[in-house]
Amino acid sequence: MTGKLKIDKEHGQHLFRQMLRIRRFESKAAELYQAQKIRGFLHLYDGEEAIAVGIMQALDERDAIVATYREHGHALARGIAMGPVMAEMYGKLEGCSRGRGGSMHIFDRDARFLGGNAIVAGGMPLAVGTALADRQLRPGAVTACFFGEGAAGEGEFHESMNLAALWRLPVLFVCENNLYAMGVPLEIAEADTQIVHKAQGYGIPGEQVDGMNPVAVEIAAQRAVESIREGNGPYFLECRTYRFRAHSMFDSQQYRTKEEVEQWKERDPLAHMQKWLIDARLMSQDELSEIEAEVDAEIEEAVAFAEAGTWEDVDDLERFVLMDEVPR
Amino acid sequence: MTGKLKIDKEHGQHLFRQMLRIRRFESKAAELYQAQKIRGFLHLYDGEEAIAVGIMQALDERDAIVATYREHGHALARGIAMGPVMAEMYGKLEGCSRGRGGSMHIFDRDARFLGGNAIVAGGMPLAVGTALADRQLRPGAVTACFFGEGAAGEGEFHESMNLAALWRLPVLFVCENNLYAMGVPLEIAEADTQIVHKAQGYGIPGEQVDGMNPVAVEIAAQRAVESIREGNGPYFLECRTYRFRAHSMFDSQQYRTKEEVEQWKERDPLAHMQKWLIDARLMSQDELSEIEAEVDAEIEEAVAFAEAGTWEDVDDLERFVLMDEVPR
Amino acid sequence: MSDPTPGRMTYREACKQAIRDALNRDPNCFVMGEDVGLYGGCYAVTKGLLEEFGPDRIRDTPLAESVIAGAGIGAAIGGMRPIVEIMTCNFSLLALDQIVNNAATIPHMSGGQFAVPVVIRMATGGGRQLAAQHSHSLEGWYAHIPGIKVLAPGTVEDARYMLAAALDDPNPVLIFEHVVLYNEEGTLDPEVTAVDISSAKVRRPGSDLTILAYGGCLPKALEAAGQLAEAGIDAEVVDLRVLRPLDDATIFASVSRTRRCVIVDEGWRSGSLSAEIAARLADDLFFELDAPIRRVCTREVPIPYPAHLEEAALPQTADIVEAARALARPQ
Amino acid sequence: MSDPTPGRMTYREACKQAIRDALNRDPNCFVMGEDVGLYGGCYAVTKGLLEEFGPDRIRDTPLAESVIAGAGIGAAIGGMRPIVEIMTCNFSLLALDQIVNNAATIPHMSGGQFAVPVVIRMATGGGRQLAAQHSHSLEGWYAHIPGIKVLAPGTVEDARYMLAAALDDPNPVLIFEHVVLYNEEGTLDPEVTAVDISSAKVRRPGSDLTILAYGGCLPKALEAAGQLAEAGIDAEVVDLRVLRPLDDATIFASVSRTRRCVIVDEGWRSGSLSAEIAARLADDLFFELDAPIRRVCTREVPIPYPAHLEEAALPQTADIVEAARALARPQ
Ligand SMILES: Cc1ncc(C[n+]2csc(CCOP(=O)(O)OP(=O)(O)O)c2C)c(N)n1
Ligand SMILES: Cc1ncc(C[n+]2csc(CCOP(=O)(O)OP(=O)(O)O)c2C)c(N)n1
Ligand SMILES: [Mg+2]
Ligand SMILES: [Mg+2]
Repeated sequence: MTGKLKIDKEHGQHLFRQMLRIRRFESKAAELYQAQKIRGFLHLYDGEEAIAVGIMQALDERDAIVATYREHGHALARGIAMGPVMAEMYGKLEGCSRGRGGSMHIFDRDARFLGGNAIVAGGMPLAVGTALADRQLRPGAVTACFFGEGAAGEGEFHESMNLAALWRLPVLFVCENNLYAMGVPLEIAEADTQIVHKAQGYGIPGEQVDGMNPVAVEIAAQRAVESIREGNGPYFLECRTYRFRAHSMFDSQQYRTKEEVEQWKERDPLAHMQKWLIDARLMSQDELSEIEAEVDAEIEEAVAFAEAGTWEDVDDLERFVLMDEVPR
Repeated sequence: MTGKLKIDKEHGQHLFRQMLRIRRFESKAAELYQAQKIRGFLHLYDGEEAIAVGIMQALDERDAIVATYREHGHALARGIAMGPVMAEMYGKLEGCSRGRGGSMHIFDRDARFLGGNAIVAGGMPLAVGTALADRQLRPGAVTACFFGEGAAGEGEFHESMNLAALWRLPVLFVCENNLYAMGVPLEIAEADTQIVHKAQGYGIPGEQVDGMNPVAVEIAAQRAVESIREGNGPYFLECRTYRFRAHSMFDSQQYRTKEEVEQWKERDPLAHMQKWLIDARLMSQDELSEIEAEVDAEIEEAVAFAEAGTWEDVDDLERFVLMDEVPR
Repeated sequence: MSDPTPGRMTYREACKQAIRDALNRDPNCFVMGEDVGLYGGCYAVTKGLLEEFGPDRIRDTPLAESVIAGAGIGAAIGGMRPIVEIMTCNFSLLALDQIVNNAATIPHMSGGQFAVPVVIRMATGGGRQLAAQHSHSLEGWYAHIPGIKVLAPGTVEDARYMLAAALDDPNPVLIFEHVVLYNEEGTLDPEVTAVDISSAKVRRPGSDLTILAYGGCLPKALEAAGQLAEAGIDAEVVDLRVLRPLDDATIFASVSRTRRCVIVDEGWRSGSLSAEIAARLADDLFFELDAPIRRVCTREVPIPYPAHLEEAALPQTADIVEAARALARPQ
Repeated sequence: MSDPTPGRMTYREACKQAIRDALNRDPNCFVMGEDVGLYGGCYAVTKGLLEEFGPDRIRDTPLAESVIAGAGIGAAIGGMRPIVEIMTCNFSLLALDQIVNNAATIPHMSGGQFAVPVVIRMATGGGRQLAAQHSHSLEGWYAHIPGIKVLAPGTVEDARYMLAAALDDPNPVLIFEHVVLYNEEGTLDPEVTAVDISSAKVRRPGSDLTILAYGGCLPKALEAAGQLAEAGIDAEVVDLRVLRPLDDATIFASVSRTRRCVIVDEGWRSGSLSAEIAARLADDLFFELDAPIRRVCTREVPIPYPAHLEEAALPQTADIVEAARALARPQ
């Protein structure tokens, strides 16, 4: 794991810890789903953690994030506290969206985390819009818009790319290309399977990045965000990755072989990062154990927070259907 | 006017006559619009005739056509009789769509003319579908799908191109790039103004063609149709052209200069073709006069046909909202 | 289908058998949609059909609802009999232009020259805690559009046989399958091998009041009728089945007999199909109704994720019972 | 605006002045849409504004309804006050996913963290012989969606002042401007400088029956009332104005006084807004109505091009008069 970025001990451990938080948080979520504490759809991010973690390194407070239904990782990497995210998945009032959104609709105003969107490509037009607002109201701010490669099939993808390019809007498009859209392999969904080409078709600078490597993602993201902040308009990163688990909790995975999954698991970003940090003496076994323990404690606390949470009063059901004012 | 195609006297005069029929038919239509015989929207094709005429040379009976609201030229070049087209614009029962569609919705089952579609890009998914049916039911048949460059902005354009490419469907995409979508110049509507690039982004072979030259269009269309009939999937022609008149009858044309219009008028396909045929001794002045007289007579007859037409009985208003059977 | 009772199967299995039949019957029939093939269908309806019929008959598409619907419409015009699957009605908003502006208009607008015999299936409804963007009930909304037919199979029998009737119909037909029904079981009557797609149907005769329901609310209506019976109220349950065009005759016949009516509709109350039915009844049976018509609909909110809030938002059996009791025994 | 009477202007001019005002009042307000700039607006509403405000405030977009709406929604979330123009409601079908799944859900689904104060204007309606794909009246359909407000200015005054109220509202507001109204003239009352967007309004008081109408049908309703007056029938005309949420109070007050009601709605009859109103009236005023509610709606056909057929399809003054007469003087 190399790159132009100098990875010191602190930063290396930070990246590792972030990925571990996501991995273990979601592993807990899967367990809680089995226990029916979490319901509805649950889309896990195992294997893809390097992307959210890598991208977030390049963003700061002023920036906005638009994500998909597979967004727990993004929420955690963005710095939303684990408790409210877990409580949201429980559907508790203490959840970051009052429990109303659940796993697919994490929102956090303070973090400028504009959702979890459950419509494929449905967040893209929105991201173009926040970028338009930001250019006037928060110069220098970037909207990072995450989506799967499946989104490239939708018309909204194209309309969004074109408008962002035409108006040179500060959008960082991050395609998480995990090769499948549910059970549809990319080859049968796109005539040109190099998604980055589509960006180039709009004159948007784009790169393909190893999405299994947080450092590679971070380097690319820094470059992209710098370019965007300088006013050069949108940037596109196609991060090649793979999801280790099923699409959601209802998926028998007939569409891919166990061997393929195993092969990709050999590239597990978390295992690789761990080995590299230890080999490079940037993390000791003790430090590793300590990080693991801290992460486990954080998760335990988050679950306790969610468990202790309350249910929104049914009488409040209609609250916020129409807003009384614009929150500031 | 040259090309690999050998233009003999007969064919040269045929192309000229077809373009003249459209030009004069529409000039009559504009007059009738002023006289309020034709109502609603009326989109004229002046300056663009070479495209419809050129493309139709490459098509035969089995092929299907999907067009836009600017489709009188396509209907006439396809061989739909002038009377029913004019009667349709009058809204008479004798019109080719019983008068129900008017100028924007010309349909003709015998000609496999599947409409006049008034939604920008709205005909494209349809064309993909007829091509899919044809591959099974009418092997070798091609669907020619016409649309303006404005359609490239719409998501449906992309979804259609991708599916046609993926499934290698027999669609001939014909982009009539007249540089404006209503009052929106291409430069402010597309990040990449070379529309043909978009086709190439899906691996669809594409060419830019001089849309002011019917022979150039015909040559390209023959090549394209041959490729499609051989089973190579869709083909894309971007025909560069210009409309001499307003977008529709409500348009003060603030968005372009008189000079620009005049410059393009110097490339008038009809005037050029006439001059070329006469210079090359492929048409005499007498023949020209004869063609003009015949065309004028045809138009006069069409107007008489429309005038003599009848109004559909109001009691039939709901007929065909639901069909009793599939027409065969 | 491991159940030993002959003809006993789930709604899901009934949908699948219907599709299999259609494919066997007509070589020009095919299925297209997102994840219908390799994945076996988002709700496993088409599972196994790819292996059985191959990729030309079971067509996995890109995620692109507009061209999926539009290509289905075009293929129908071109002579095929496509069964288009839009994964859920939530995504059908992206296909609406094709459905409303092409499928619904071309036959009329072309003066009857072209029919559009396409069938579009979609899952609909809430109740699975999928939150606001995945719990729409749009069938009533579609029922506003002239030029299409809208079906809502609420029984295993209808799931099994409506498709064939829809494919035989020369018009665009939308079939809404409620997500909570897929696992419901029923036993097919071996005598029945076809159903019509023109009539509503009395699922439980009764004399004190009429409960009109369809799709995912039908089981709730029947359950409510059972509870009402225990309380001495004899409710008739009419399954609307066909949401466009509505079968006024059957509906009016029932209500003019019982003179009281509760309409159950999973659409949001304002502007739901229940409003149309109530308006028709209030008009045509103005002098025959003994009490105002009651509507049990979805509360006017984006459906929330937590179970208790979703339950409060959607029509429930208890709501139907309550509405019916208030009607049957006016204060 | 060459008319010498002070305050006299067309509906179109009123729309334009409203936009100009909004742009002058708030630097974060801007206009975006197809042909709003160089062309001056498809119906010339924004003519001249590009020159006045420049291309950052009057934004010509590509033809791409979904991102136009979606970017407007995103910009509103980001703190701007966009006035999005979807050229006509016919094309809004392409933007529906953004409106229904984002604008209408995000405030509620996010637990009130984000408001979506976007205004989306669109032209609506038939009557200009534009045929089936260009004559939709979808405002009543949109009125089914919780989370948005739906306005239908039917007068020059409302065209002039509803926009400001819509921009002041923290919610997504859809404004439907009827194409036949743009050339209508009216005189603004100098005393009035604002209107609310919560109430319906009695446009003509009367005692024999209530005619409910809105938008493009309002002038027809008023004309019908005039004709009815000549026949000795005193009709009250209530302008709905706000289609979601409906102002039940004003509507009920009128009808409970007149005890008879005709609803005029340019939507297709089945599932139109008129059905919702009829259902509410039949429910709440069950014991007060003296006659069934009559609905004058668009016939259930894709609107045809020829004048005589279009006229037959759309609600006309004569239809309103006839419905009212039948009600007021029952056989
Ligand atoms: C418009 C739309 N169509 C279909 C779906 C159903 N669906 C949910 S996730 C998904 C696959 C998306 O794949 P991709 O974009 O590659 O993201 P991934 O899940 O692989 O991260 C599909 C088809 C949807 N949510 N929205
Ligand atoms: C989806 C949609 N959006 C907007 C319109 C309004 N409109 C009609 S024609 C037109 C311009 C189309 O331009 P282009 O595709 O270049 O075709 P041209 O008219 O130049 O032939 C527009 C915006 C429409 N008919 N459909
Ligand atoms: Mg994917
Ligand atoms: Mg053009």
